[in-house]
Amino acid sequence: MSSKDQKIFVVDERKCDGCRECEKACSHKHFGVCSPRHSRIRIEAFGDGDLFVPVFCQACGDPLCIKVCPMNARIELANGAVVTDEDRCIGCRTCVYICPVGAPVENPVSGKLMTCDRCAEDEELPLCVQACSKQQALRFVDARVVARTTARECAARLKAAYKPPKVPE
Amino acid sequence: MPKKMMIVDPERCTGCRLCEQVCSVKHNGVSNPSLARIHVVKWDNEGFYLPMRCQHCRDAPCMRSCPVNALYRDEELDSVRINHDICIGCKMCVSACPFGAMGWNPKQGRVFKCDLCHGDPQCVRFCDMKAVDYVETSKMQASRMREAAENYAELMRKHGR
Amino acid sequence: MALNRKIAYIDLDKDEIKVEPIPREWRRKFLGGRGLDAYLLYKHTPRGCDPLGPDNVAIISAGLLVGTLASASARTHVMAKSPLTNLTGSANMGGFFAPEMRWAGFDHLVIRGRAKRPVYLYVHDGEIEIRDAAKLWGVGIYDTQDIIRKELGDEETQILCIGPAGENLVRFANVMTGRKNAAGRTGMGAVLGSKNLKAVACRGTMDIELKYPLEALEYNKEVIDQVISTKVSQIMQRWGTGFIYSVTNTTGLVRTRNFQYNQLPHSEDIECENLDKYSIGLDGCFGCQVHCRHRYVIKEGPYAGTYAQGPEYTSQGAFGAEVGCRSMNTVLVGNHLVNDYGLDTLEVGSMIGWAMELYEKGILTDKDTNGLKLEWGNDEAVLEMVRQMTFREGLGDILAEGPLRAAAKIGPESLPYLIHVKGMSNLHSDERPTPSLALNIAVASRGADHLRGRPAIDLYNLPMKVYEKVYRSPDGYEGPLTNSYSEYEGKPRMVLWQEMVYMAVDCLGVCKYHTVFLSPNHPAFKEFTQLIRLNTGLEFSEMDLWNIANRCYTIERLFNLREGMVRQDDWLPDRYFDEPTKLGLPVARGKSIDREKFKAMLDEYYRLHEWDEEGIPTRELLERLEISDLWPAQN
Amino acid sequence: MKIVIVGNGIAGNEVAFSLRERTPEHEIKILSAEKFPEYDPCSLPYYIGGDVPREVVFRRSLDDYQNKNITLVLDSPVVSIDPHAGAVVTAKGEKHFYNKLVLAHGGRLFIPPIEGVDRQGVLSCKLLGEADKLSEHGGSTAVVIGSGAIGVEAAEALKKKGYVVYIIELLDWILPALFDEATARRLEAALRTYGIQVLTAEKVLRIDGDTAVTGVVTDKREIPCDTVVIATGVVPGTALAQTAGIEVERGIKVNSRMETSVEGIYACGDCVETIDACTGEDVMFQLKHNATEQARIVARNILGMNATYTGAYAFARAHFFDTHAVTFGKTSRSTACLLGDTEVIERENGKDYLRLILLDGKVAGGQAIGTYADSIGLFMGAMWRQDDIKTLRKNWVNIVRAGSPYPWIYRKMGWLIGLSATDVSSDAAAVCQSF
Repeated sequence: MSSKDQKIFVVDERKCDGCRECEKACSHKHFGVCSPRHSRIRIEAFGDGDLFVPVFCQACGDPLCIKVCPMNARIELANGAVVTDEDRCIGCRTCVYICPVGAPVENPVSGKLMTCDRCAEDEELPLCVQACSKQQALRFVDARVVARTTARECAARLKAAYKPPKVPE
Repeated sequence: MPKKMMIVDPERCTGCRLCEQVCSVKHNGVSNPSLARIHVVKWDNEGFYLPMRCQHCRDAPCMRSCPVNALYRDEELDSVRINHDICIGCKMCVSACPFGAMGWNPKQGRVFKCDLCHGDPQCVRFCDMKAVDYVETSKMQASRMREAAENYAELMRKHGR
Repeated sequence: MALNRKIAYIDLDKDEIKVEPIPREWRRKFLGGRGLDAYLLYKHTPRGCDPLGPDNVAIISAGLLVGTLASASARTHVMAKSPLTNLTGSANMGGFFAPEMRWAGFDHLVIRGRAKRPVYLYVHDGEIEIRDAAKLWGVGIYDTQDIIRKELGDEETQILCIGPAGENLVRFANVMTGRKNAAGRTGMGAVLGSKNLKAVACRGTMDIELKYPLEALEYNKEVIDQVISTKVSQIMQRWGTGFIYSVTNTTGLVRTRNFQYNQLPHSEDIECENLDKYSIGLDGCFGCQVHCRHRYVIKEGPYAGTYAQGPEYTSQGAFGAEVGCRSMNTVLVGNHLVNDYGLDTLEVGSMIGWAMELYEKGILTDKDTNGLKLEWGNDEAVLEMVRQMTFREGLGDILAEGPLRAAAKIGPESLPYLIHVKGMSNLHSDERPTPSLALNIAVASRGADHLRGRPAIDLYNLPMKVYEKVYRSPDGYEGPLTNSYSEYEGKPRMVLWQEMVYMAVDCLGVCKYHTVFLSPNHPAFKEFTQLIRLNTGLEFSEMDLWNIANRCYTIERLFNLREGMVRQDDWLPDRYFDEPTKLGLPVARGKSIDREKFKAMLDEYYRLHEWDEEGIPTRELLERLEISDLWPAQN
Repeated sequence: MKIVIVGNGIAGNEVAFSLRERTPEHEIKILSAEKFPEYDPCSLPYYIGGDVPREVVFRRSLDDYQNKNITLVLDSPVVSIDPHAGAVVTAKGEKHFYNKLVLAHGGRLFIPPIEGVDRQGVLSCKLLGEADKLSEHGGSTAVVIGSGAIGVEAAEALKKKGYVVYIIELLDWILPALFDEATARRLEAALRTYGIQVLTAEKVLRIDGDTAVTGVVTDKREIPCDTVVIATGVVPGTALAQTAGIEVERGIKVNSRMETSVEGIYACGDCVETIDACTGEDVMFQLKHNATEQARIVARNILGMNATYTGAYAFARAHFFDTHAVTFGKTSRSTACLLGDTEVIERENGKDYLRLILLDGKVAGGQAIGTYADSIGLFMGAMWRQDDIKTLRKNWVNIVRAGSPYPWIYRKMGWLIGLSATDVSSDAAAVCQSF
């Protein structure tokens, strides 16, 4: 198992500014065009730009889409990604409906569904994550350190509360 | 059963991370702090150590974000727990938890979190400094007040009022 | 399994890294940690190699139980041929490096050669990278760690590194991790410095599988309870090791003004109780409930506001009694400086104390010191000398060469004032009233040293049955034992027993405060067998452990013999025999070591070890220990 | 241990392969009534319609069984069980002994008692053998009797093959078990736009023809046709269980560990009656995901891991041409008889339609067509979590404020049920401009 297999996506909505660079990167990598319709990750925008959420396949450990797909087209890759086998998919969208976030996206070329493949073999980091390197809203981190990293961020915020300025004697 | 809660006191923490180790051994049978449900966040260049663990929030973001309700409140211990039979491993809770209390175990393909060791938290048991403690909720406030009062009294004595 | 950790052979000349599993046979014979290091050192260094040359190997290791549920299983051991003594170089330290190295998949890193430019190693989850460290060169150990963590983007990375002292090949430079954890003795930092190796960074998330995890958890609790139920642990939990200073200074067991006195009167300021003013809490190594040191902030002077850890008992001696200073601030600043520079605090204190006595006697003059008044109690001069030694300026450049080499440069008239064994300075304790401790420092395999076999509990004058229980196990020793520390009889056995138990804990990677060191009620062989069984599944009897410890200790002895050590090196400076103590309680006053009795003690010690009268292990012993192939040395 | 599994469907295979995933031990044997390795009945309409080639319906090949050391006995329907001897008997008279038996033989097609159902050209598409026949059948006009999911899918498939297609539904609207009238009417309209004749509230009286079908007679009209597809639902197979004295109601009764009333005999899949995961009522949802889940529970319990089944859930989609619809949980009709305040939230936007059924403020079920369907997962989550929509409305100000601790899914749900339409800018055109 390479270290990439142990990685998971972590989203911090607070950091997303809706720049959609991730969508561009994704569509460009897989279709050679920059178009949100061709992207497997999409940004949901709420309010007057006060909340942007990157929505994409969570690659569940026990994916519901695999269980409900009538064509058995949803498959788990060795790197943990859950993707659609286009030879089997008939575009019935069952995977979209069962998905807690409605992640699968229709492939505008074939009409079949598609989800994040983590830029499978050829990229060091998924391109959307690379595109988000400035905002860091989207990170692709080792699963083993994710909790610790979040804990550290939170602890940094709490530190001030716990550590009152020193009272001079 | 009296309701108890976990508290941390960074002033007492010596940063030894024994809590992390015993946690991973208790739950996973291996020594590996990255599988621990408690993390001592350390600032080595300030000497400030803050153990971070699940707060068992009343209105828990992890529970709110779980699409299959695999996270539930155990009323007996007043804790937030996972039902692994239901969990689909979508990791939404990992992103949702602001405290970093949700971990992901890639080997098992499931999330993990503090379960208070069914009422006998091992981190508390092994922490002789009681930097993490599991105390009765009703006594908690009183003891913190007493501490504050003592500090205040100390200051008064020192500065001769 | 806890046993599946690897050994990596790293050749900095060729940028080659070879990773191999550790044969089960080695575990049976050497366990791991210091024991296996000793074997590797013996095998991988050519006889007579230059300690600061590429042929010397630096071995960084974690013991067998590191990272497992053995309380305080946190020790990193560093081994190489010592540039200070040209004999066994060995030092270990606590902190968090060793467990992290095991979570990253490695037990031993065997490093040889010399990198062409400054490098550091990044060890993570089974992989090792050699990375550029040009920008780290010349940086103190605090900042080195911060910079590496930032560069790797992981705050949890544990880093072992050398400071400017190691880079400048100060022969008593440390290898450090964290704020104050120092593999402090025998100049291991200089060895890394000579290899252009600034640091080793570790980050691991691999499981250490335990054989019987839940039983181990319960047993660990028992052991912790056993350890912290003793008075001495409770005192250390509150005051740190500093409490020893108050006790020994009151008795008159503290080497003061180099070796002129054995007590520093009116030194209340540097007693541990005073630390409360500076302390912001205590600090523990991985998994340890004894947390024997303070986190403190310096309050006055140019270093005000600096955060550091410690000071240990040794720093109180080094920046207190030995140099005649009575200021806690000096102790704190000195402690901070030696840590940041990566210097051995003991050696620093001894060297400055020695220089001060030479200055007092007129052997060193203002010309030698560039006008620095090396007078007793001159705080500024002490701190200035620390800096000079690190950066090898003026007199510091000479002192940085260590006792014997410095004496050679200053002149033979300085030799009588040198307190050293085998070229390494002694701790600031005064052993004249205590023959057992004196024997320990005379025979310790890495020079004058208290952590090789000091029977510290001998000082307690406990009931005989306590000593009998401890010192007659596990091999059923039937010779004499005495419970008065001023006696000579039975002491060789105590030293030998302590050597074995310290070797065992060093092989396991457990802290000495968790074995019979400061308390007779701490865990020893019996508890170790359980800890090993529950954590790793390896079954050893107490006698097995004893034999392993004996085997490993014998290898260290063989290494020393191979590198030219002779019986005369197991001896004390003349002042121990010729100058009776002047101060202290009646039990400590007017004492000196009796030459004849000491010689008899040494003979007895050799006999107990099954060494011949020249201190060479007998053929029978080597064969019984299955290491007869190592001697006589071939390479 | 000898484990015998009756039935080579989704459930039976899932039991066998999950067992094998966990242990290399134990003898595992699957007794199949059919002649094929595992295939997916859900995919048959798409094979018939020519969307996919035939090989795609198979989930496994015979080699897979061999590689995993699972014995597959084909063409051996089991006729009886002798729990005392620990053996099952096949139609050929062979005895297979077991230590643990799993009944996963599913259900059989319900054949309505209509005159002429045995005519040539009366077909179905539940089994692969039948589907093969239907696929090869060269007709031109087809009547699909029954408008469940299979019926609608079969109609679509036949339409694609060029048939003139009629769907006849006895009840008032199509997909009656899954959808409420409001939704179903929209789907009916959509079906009609594709040229499928939908006849509801109509009863088939008989099927005409000497040997081959020539027409269908209903209570309202006569339809000349050469093909009839029976899609009137599936009834659980309970007869086999009764030979062992296993307690049976509508389906085989099982406890929470998926064990039947006879020790050592488990059951899962379409043949069992279980509880609804949300309401705890006894239900029969003959759906693939439930079969999979139940089968895994069986496998774990056989290995003594003591797993409990939390219940089945209703989730189904209806999809034909480019119309997509989905339903979950309860329909208005099934909540009508329950105590509590019911509320229906309806949203409509062109062809898109959303219908949520609330019971005491909590989501009990929902249906959607078109783009609303894509977000239905959020409401299913709300149903599982028992989120109170009343609270959502009350807290809406907090939920939409910047820096709200509520996960974004609440905002989206609020928007979807019309709390503040301006809050989400999903206008794709606006999005494209940003590039």
